[in-house]
Amino acid sequence: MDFDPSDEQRLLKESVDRLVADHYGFDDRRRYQAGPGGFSEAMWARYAELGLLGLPFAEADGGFGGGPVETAIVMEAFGRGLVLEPYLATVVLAGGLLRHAADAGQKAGLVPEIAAGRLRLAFGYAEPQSRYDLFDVETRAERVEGGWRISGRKGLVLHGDSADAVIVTARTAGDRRDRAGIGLFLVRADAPGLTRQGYPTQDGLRAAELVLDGVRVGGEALIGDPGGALPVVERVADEAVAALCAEAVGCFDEMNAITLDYLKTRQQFGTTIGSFQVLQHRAVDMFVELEQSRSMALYAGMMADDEDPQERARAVSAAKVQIGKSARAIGREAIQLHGGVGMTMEHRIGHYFKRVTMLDLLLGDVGHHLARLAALDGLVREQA
Amino acid sequence: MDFDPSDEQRLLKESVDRLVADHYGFDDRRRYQAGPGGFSEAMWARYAELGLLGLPFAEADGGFGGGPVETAIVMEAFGRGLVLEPYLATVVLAGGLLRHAADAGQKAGLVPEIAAGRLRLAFGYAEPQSRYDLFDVETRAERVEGGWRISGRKGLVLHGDSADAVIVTARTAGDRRDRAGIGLFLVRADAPGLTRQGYPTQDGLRAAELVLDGVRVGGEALIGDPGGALPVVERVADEAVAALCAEAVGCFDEMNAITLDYLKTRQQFGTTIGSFQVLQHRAVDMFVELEQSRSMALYAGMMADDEDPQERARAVSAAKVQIGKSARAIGREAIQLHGGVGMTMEHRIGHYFKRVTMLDLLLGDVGHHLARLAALDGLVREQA
Amino acid sequence: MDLRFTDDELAFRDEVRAFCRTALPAGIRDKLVAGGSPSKDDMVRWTRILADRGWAVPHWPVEHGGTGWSPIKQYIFTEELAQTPAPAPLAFGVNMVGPVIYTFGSEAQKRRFLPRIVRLDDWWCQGFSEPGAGSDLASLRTRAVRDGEFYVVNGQKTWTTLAQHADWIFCLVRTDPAAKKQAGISFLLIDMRSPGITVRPIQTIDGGHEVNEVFLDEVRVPVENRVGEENRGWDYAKFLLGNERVTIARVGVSKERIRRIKALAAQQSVGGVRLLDRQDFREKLAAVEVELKALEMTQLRVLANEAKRETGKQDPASSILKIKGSEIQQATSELLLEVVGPYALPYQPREELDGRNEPPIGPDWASTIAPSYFNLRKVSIYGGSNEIQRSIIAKAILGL
Amino acid sequence: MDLRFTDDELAFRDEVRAFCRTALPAGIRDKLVAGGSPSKDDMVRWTRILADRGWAVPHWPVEHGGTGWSPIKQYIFTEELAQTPAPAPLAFGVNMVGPVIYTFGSEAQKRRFLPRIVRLDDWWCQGFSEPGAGSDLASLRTRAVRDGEFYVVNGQKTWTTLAQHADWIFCLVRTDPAAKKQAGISFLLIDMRSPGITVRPIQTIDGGHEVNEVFLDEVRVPVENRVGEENRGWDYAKFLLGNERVTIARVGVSKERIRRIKALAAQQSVGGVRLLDRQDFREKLAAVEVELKALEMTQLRVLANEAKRETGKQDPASSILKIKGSEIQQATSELLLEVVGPYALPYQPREELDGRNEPPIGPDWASTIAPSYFNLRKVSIYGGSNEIQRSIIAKAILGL
Repeated sequence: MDFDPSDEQRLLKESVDRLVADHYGFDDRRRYQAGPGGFSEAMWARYAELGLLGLPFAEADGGFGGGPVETAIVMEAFGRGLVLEPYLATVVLAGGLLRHAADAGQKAGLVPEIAAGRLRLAFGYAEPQSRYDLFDVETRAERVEGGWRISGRKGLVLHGDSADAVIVTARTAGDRRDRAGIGLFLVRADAPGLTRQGYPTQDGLRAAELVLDGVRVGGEALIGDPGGALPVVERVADEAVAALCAEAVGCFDEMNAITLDYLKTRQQFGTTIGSFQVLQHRAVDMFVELEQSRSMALYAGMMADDEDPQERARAVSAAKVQIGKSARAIGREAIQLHGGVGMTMEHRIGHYFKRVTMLDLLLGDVGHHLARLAALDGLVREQA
Repeated sequence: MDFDPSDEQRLLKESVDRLVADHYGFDDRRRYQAGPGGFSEAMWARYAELGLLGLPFAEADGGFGGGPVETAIVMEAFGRGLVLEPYLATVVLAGGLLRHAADAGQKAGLVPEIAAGRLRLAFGYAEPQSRYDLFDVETRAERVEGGWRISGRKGLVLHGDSADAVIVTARTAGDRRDRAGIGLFLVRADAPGLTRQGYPTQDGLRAAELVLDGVRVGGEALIGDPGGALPVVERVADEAVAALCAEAVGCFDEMNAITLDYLKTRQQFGTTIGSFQVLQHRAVDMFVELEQSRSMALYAGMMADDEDPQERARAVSAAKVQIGKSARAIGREAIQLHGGVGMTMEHRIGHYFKRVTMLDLLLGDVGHHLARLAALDGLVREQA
Repeated sequence: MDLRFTDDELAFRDEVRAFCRTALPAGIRDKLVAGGSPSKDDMVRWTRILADRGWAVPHWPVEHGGTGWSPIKQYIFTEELAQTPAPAPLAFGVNMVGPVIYTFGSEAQKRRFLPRIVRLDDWWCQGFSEPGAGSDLASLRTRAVRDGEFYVVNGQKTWTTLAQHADWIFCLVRTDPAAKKQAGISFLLIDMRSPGITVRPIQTIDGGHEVNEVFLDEVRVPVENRVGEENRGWDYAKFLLGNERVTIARVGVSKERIRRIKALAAQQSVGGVRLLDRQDFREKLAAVEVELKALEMTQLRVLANEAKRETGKQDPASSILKIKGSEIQQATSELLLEVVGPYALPYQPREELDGRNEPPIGPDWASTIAPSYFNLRKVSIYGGSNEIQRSIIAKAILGL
Repeated sequence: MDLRFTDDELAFRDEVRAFCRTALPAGIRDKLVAGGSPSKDDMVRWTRILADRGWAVPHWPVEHGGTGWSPIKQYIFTEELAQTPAPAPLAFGVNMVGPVIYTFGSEAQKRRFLPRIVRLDDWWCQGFSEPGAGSDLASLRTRAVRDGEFYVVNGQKTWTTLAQHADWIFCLVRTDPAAKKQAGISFLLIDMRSPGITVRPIQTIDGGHEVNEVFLDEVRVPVENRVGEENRGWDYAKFLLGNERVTIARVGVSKERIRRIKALAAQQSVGGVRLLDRQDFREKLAAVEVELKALEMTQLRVLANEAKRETGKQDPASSILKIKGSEIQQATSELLLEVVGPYALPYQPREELDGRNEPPIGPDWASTIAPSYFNLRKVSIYGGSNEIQRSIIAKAILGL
């Protein structure tokens, strides 16, 4: 057991942290947000230069061979800066599908494009009725001459409005809530029959609703097993949850720093409010939540590439539970300790509050993951 | 709506409060506890003199016609003094069964004896396997020549070891968890075939396990409908829960007073510990719990004699949930604020802590009553 | 002691309920059911409907338009409004400055202002908080300097709710800079059309525009618009803040929200089961209902004792209403977030939705859930934060 | 960064696990499984089994009997003991006074005391707290006055755990009454058989006898039994209290208790359903497991960084271990209370049960549940209350 980052990891961390510190101030972010797609093309190009966009892909495929630890380093820094770019959508989600399910030809065609910043992807895993159940898929893909025809709706597709292509789950067999019969298909943004309705999300990012009305794709659009994609989808979702946990830790860290700064400077009753014991202990409770979350994000990162899907699921769900609860607790205290000013768009803290509240709702909230963990008999089991 | 006590109620409260204040000091209680039966015969006689033992019975039956409000006044005072005598067992539980189910002859024979302090009863409603389910009855009563023969086990019979007679639930028909087929039978303490194993409880009171091995009772031992007693049992249990809620409020009130006194006198770091803001706010949280519990005890008292069993159950279960949660919260803070001294038998606070912890386990804990309330669709429903 | 509503009280409740259901314009009700806020026009329209019925200012003295209802009936009225749901009367006039004027104001002030509050002819807002004076309100720095028959006011107020609609603002201003904190403050009524007043909107994290900054630059206020004595304004402010107990707990609002949670949870399927049928969700909800019932009973205890207390002396239990009331409101908003699930994510401001033809993203009730969760953070901050409330209880009631 | 146990660490864990299972006498294990405490004889017996294996004082320097294990291995060892469950080594000797002696003691003290701690030949207890010096430990008043080659000690200690078994007590005493609080304190080792020492049991609310008052009346202590310098005792005490981080979180104990909860909940039927199968219970339990896993990872982070820090400097995260560790222990005891249900009610002290022939009241595992719940209130009080811990973090880490 070794908690020390390697030299490469340290270097990665330093460069991402510096990038965010230098280019993701409050006003920068507001500017990026107003741009097309709701993020910064320039930053995206910088990520490509730094090698972040190819980070988790195998070197043989044109990537840098990073693992969950490297992804977590990036995501934590991005959390600290409330980064807007579609890194999760392109690299972690869609990239994860490619890593685990695409064939060599697909990887050769797509990974270098992603790594170079020329291709942005999204992943349509949810549908209007599915809530957090990844297997709840009504969208259907029928085999037709030369490929597939896909019809259905995909909801809450993160950065689905700006993506060059979207990978969607679609049912090739079985009924709506069957675990078998689900395939993955790459749909180009300009495919006839695809309608995208983009919108901002509560936390200032973007998502889209997709309607696929008899969209035709070629045989090469199928990624992996046409009826057996669910294990890959679940694996990628778990990896993404681990990444979100790291992002949340970055947010929490910054929220604590901002709040501590406020406590040390805001004057009321002739003294800084941080001199009041009750507020001091609240700040301690926030700190405890941060450190417990940091521990669980590390744990999720360590287990996210575990080959045993149940062990992986337990660890990742446990981490998401911790993160979701800490998001409530830290968010509540951070706003409360700021008072009214924390409720305004003019202060940074509220933006973090909104982001961490929404992080809880991505890929399963506390209730969902607690139920999943409980169904797997929890973390403490009989000793061998 | 009128929260003012009547003159009679005020008088009752004054006299019970005074009795407890004068005769239930810490050392008095310890002395009573060491006596036979684990309580004070002298106090029992005083309760009789004051009219407390006949309080809830109809005047026609030899009582004083009090209702849930009067019972609550007594129980709150008893809570304040951590009173040991079998008032709940004799007057509220067994007395309640007599009030609601006994025939005129039975009442005429028993109520005046109870009121005079010459007869103490207990109620065996639980069995080793039944947890909090009042309908879970394995004990069987068979009709025999001249009466009934009863066999089975009764557990956790409050003050069952010192009672002159015990009313037990026994099954005259049906299977273990059927709601129908349950009757009530009065069994004298000296009945052949009855074995009682008495023991102290965690909170310093007494209870007993009973074994009934072919106990024969006459036809007059049957109280009410031989197969339809469950509604009466549930009603009496609800009345008893309301009474326990009032007792808990008495305990909480005293716990808050004791803790406040400690905060104002205990010196550390050159000042009274009550000057620390964190401890002040903890004391406020205790106060809030107390007042919310007081409100719910009033509500339970108001609803305990409601004729609609569902409305009654909702209110009583809601109150027990509040009381149980407040018991945890107030108990935790009271001990914590006292520090080590709160953990000792030499200080009053620990005895209250144990009593309120056990109150949660009597007639259904928080989990049980929350589930019962949830099954009844909660308190807020569609408006008429 | 009889804790049930009397037959008279029950009949009154039914009368109010029936009135609200028929008299409230459907459009306003629908907006509130969907979690939206009433517009200025909605408020004016509804207030005048109530005024025509004689119910616009129930708790005021009868001579000024009040009803003479018992505190319990006033409570029933307020709760029925909330559960309809109908807009509550605009607090700044009806609950805040109105009582200050009829208690401490001059006869001229009463004649001039009170009737216009009753019919919402004047929209009032509150000028208490300042950027440097939040929890520590008495440290406020807005100055009023006497100049003949005028005060000249300079300073800045903040968190001024709905100032964008306001005709008048009641302000705490410092008239004696030499006096100790609370001692040099006066209570002024200021016409919002006065030269020198600028209102700047504050956008809040729910995307709404509810609060504002109000800048006062050499604003001339006639001395006749000072309420009561000079430098006694802190007393009037304390009186005003102490009057909140009838409504601060928001029991009716929370009841209405719990009904909404139940209705929506019955439509949501989670893991193949109706959310409302999941044991864990049912129990979580029931636990909040228990807290709310306890709060309601505490509120009723406070009100029942109201008549018996000296004016200005608070029932100890009343201090609980703010703390528990805000906690329960926030808890219900968390439950709603759990009910809506992932479709809380899209940001769709009400105004945009109302103005377009496309259907909303996700269920049509989903768009207000997250903003409402964000917005309700305020209830444990405003009106004296819950920390301030706890310190008040510790000192005033527990003697710590 | 590789957060998994290495193969070497896994092999070590298996070795410890196998050893504990075979070497621990079954009677001791059974007692602990049932929620009981080891007797003095049990402790001595088990300590000597460990000592024979060379594992009695793993974290000590090798020259004094330590193992040279990495902090991670020490952690694994401690956790495996807890999960067996086997008694933890007696902390007062092994974790408290032992390290003080080998770090600050004289050579003679090392030779005399350390080997006897390893084999539990001497049972040590701790004389820090006093009736007037709890959270404010530095206000202690027990005095030691120099009289030639002796100190004459007068005063009273309290909360002295297992003093009834003790051969020696290590005490903080005031040697310079004129100095400021912390500055005039010395650290003395006192033979419990010294004339003038009286031990008075304190009965705790769980019915047990774990703690005591210790009265010191003109007790003569040789100056050679002072550790380190006169008036420097506070430094040694701080060192001692800072050493607790390996075990304070009690992760293994809580894991064992969670396994027990699951085993017992599988036997209990609630409302006709196995308690372990009820969704609400499962989720409540899973929530505690999440907190425990987070604590374990936090603990491992602290330990992994241990080697890199200067001696005496704490990792910020270590301050969390006490707070969360105690909260989780208390949470598991609440869950056990929920599992046992009404049969927590009978009061059946272990000693009485052991001595009689009749079966216990209720399930045979039920009798320790409520006492354990009562007893565990102590973990948020002792060793610096959780309030003190929070104030330390606020000051030392957050700079407030």
